[in-house]
Amino acid sequence: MTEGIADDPRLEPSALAREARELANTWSEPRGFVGWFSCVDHKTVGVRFIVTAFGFFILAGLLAAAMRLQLARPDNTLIGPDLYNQIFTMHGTTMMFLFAVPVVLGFGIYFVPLMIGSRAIAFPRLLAFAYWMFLFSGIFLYVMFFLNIGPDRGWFSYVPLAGPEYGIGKRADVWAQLVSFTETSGLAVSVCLIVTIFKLRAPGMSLNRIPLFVWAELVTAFMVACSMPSIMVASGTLILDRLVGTHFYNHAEGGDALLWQHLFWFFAHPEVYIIFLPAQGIVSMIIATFTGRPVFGYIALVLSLVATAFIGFGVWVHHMFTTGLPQFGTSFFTAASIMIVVPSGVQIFCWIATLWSGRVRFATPLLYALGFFVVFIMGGLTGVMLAAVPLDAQVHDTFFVVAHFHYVLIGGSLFPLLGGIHYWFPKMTGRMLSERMGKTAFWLLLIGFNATFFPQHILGLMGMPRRVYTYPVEMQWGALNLLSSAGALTMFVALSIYLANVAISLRRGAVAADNPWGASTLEWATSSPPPPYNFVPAPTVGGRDPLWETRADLPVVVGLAADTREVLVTRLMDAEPDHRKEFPEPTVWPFLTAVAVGGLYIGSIFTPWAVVWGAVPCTIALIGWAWPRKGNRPRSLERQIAHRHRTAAEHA
Amino acid sequence: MPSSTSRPVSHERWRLAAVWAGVLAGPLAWLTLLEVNYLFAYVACEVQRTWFMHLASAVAVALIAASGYAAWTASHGDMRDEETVTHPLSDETRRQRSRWMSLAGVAFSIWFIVVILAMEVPIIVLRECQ
Amino acid sequence: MPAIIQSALHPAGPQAASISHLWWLMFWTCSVVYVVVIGALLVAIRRRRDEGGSTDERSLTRSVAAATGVTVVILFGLLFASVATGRAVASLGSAEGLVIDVTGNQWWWDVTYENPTPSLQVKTANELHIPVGRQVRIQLKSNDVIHSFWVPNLHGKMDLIPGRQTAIWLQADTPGVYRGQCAEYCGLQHANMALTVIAEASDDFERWLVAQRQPAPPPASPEQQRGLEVVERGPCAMCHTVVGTSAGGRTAPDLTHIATRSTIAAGTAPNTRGYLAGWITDPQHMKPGAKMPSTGLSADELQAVLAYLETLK
Amino acid sequence: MKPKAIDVSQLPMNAFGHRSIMWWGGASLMLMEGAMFAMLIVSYIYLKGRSPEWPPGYFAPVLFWGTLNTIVLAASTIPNHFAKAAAERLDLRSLQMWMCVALVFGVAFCVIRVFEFRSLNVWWDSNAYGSITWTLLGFHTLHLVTDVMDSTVLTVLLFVGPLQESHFSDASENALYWYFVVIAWIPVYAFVYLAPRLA
Repeated sequence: MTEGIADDPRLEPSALAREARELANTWSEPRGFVGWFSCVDHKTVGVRFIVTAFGFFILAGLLAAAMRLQLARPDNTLIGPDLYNQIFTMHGTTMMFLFAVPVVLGFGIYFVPLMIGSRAIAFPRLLAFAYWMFLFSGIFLYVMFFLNIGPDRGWFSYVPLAGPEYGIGKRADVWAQLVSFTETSGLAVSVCLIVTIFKLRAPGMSLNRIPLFVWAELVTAFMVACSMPSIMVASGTLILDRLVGTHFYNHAEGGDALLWQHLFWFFAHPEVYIIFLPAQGIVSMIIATFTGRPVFGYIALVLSLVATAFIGFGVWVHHMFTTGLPQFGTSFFTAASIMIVVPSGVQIFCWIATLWSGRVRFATPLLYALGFFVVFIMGGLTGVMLAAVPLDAQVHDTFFVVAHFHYVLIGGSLFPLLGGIHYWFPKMTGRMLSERMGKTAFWLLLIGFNATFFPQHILGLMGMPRRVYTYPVEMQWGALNLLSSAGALTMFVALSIYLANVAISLRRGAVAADNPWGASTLEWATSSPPPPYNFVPAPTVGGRDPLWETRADLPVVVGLAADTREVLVTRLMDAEPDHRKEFPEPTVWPFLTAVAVGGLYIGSIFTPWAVVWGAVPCTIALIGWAWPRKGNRPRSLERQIAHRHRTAAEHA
Repeated sequence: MPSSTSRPVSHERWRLAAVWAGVLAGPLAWLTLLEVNYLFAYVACEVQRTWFMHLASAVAVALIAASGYAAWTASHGDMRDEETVTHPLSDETRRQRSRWMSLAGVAFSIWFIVVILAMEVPIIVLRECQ
Repeated sequence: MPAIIQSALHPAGPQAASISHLWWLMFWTCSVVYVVVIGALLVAIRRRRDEGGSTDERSLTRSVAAATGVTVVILFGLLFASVATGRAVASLGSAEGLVIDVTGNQWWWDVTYENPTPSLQVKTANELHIPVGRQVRIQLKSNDVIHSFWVPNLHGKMDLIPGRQTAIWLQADTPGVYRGQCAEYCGLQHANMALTVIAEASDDFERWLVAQRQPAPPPASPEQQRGLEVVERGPCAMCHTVVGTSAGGRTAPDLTHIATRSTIAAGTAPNTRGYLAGWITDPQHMKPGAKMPSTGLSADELQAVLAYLETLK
Repeated sequence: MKPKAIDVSQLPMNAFGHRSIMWWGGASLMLMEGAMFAMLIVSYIYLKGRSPEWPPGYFAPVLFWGTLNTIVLAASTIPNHFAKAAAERLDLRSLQMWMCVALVFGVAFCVIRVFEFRSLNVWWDSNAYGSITWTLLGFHTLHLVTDVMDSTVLTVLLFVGPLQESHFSDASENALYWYFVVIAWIPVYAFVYLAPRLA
């Protein structure tokens, strides 16, 4: 690697324009019907993840509306217990597995490569496979639901209720295989993100200069990698119990119902942070941009993310405080669950300090960030209460908990995500969202949200348990439930306005500049929407906020081939250029592999032999995926090896 | 490309190990201690003693403190999160990253010691078999 | 309809009282924290930048560090309060305590008052009588799936887990009727799995216990006699027990003293003749999914059974 | 002033070890698979702790086949080592040969695995002990079979396919993954074969 002089001929405007044309040709996605299934561009796949996830969000939201209708008054008979149980299970399962995780990963897929100045995401074919698995999982779940075999054992599927003896029919199997689907997808995405962030950063982006959103996605990807194996084991053993008669959860044969709870919550509590941390990253980006200053306390914010992730793996037992485990042992989890508040507190203090010392601009994205404070802090404080063993014994599995985690998840994740869409919509589509509609939707959502969920705290303390399809009039829970349902209606209106804003602005929104908000990170250094190759020339960075810093003497990267999909690979710690890697072309094989694996998963609900027969198409598809295509490689192996030996000799 | 190996390679390796130890020792020691304490809780009920739980905490704290100290010395006590615009491939980029990681290691060590102290509260307050 | 008390905020026993003290401590602490933080946020976004809006990073660092320190101190305080409350709540328990076995079933509670002499044991369902001021040990088991025993006015909840035995100590300080409800999702009729706890003076409790030990009184009228025959020969006896008769089924609530209970079908409806008739005729209408099948009794069989059941005091 | 250029056109097109993205992909995969093995082993310990006797009601598995397989697996690291070294030297001939030798070991291991299942002395649906034993062994077998298939495809590719330099790093990563399968076997062996004898 050599560093050139300022007037390198490759940096002449005409040369750059030529390179851009050639790159566009190399990196563009195939068109047509087959092309649609072959796409491997992280931006296209990222948008697909986000849009599909919001599709499921709408479905799950409608289910929530149905529940609020049923609970609006006592002794209601609108929805019977069988359907109601399916609805609340579908709502939770969809929101957790088909909305929250895919959408936060989707934002990472789209923006991480842009923010770190890379041409592409690592393992783009694996990413495409992950998307198809995710899409098939959702279609599978909702087809089953409309066939009246939607899961009805709760998103937690406790045994023995979901076991072979009490979970008759195929409903619990549908849930377990849905989990296998989505976890396969999540694990694949996490590999892509981890490797991208470790190895594809622009030169100069050492660990201490990674944008906070990227840090959040990195920490999240690691949490996915460490927690999802647990639910894979759980759902796998549940399927085995149901399908081939193993006894993991059958106490009569030495199994144990609490083993399920341990395995499930070892995944499901970190899952909450998987949903929450990327949203924290979004808040950091928005606050920096709309105060016009670097976020205060970068290191504290990074450490908070990492600390939350680690402590998040040491709190799962707080979901099991009422199972009769000895209090002496469970109290350590109380300590951890209370201490995990500190990193979140540090983040909030740092953001307030940023707002304090910056020049605040009240655009819609910032409003969502402020709404995040108002809502999420309340959820965090009720979380402290739930960490206390005795208090949890009272409010566990009541509407108090429902209120708590909606404050945490909607406040901590949905508000930042909606703000993030307002923030990045111009980058993704080239058009601005309407501020007026955006602000209207925000205020309605904030009011509707609090009207829906605040009364549920009180309901929980008044003794209303979760997951009940009705309640007697004498309990006097009617008024607060009615208020809650009215709030849900308001939220429905708010989200409809939000969606209308997106639909209208997509066609008629003001055209966006490259950096309409004056932000500091690299995704704003390219055009809106970005070209398929992301950057030309590829950038380097000299600090944390590259677009706010003097860039005159910062070099750029030249020498990446434009006629093949070359990507610069850098080193882990300080992102020094290391080697170039040729990235794969678009291909339909990931789609076919997802079809084969999906067929195996679905078939195995009905017969264990599906694993054997289904392995054949899976193998064929994987071979097709891995087999190199002849003729499209410009360099022969001999030339590459000769080149290698030559450079080795030069070094010596 | 400016190169930077004024110090011997082995020293650089030691520095790298020290900063990573500072960052990772806290969380890993704490997670281990959590599991150990959870198991010890059953033992404590059987023998009606808790001293070994305090001992385990003390060992974890000592381990974390040592790693934090290593991270501190790795950058000669110069721990700043000071950001100046540098050339991407310069020594200064690397130095800033190294200082930053030392600071992270020290801060993390202190923080996880606090978490371990929080876990002492139930050991002190609760009776062995509750 | 009279209001029913089922609330964690109206403690009627020492444990619920300790927990509600903890709740109010946490409530006020968290409220203050919330107001302070949101206040700081509002000031941060509204303050005028031009007058003294110096952005001294050092003072910001000090403020953030101080806020973090205060947070840690508050959290240690709450942690201590939580663990201390836990210790207080768990320190109930004595050898003289009354022992009651409660077994969870889809979707009703099987209740047994333990006694070393088997004939002095009392079986009932969905209703607990306990003496005021005396410690009670509730031993919890499940016959099918996980349930959770929760009477918020007295204590927090405790799960009933198949293959495991859990227990909870209770004590009621004020006489009264406290409703409880299953708090772990247990299938179709999770919503209708309530139980009633009647805390009464010691004498009343003893009287009740003695009465419950009696077998069912013999039928006094021909209609009641016919009712007993239907119960014994019809479908009822396959699942229900009436002590003193040949009805000895074990998979459904014991009916020996059904007329003394205030509700039927685990709190689904009040125990009145009309509801009872509806329940016996078509249980799936009142409680869809319940394990009780439609009995297919004729109208006069039904009247006879009702007449008999009303005598089971 | 125009920016200076960092010219990367002379950088190599491939790298081995932790410099390569394939290595990190493999490492992430091993982290996840390792976590799954860990979860199964934790489940084993948990179920063992719930049972008054272990193995409950059945004889411990016969040691012979499992121990034989351990020896085969240990021996397989030798061709694996040479295959990895050959790949990193870009020595195609040597790589082809050692991949074939390693494959023979892999296939032998799979065949002996059948006898292992037959000598467990318990069925998966006998009780929870049988379930976890079969699942643990089955999960390791799954890794074994997929890695053998993966190696087969790669070996065939090395002989007939349009070859690229990146296939050498694929071979290197493949060898690394085989090490993972070998290392994962040690705790699996300990729990399947030794744990029932210790109790």
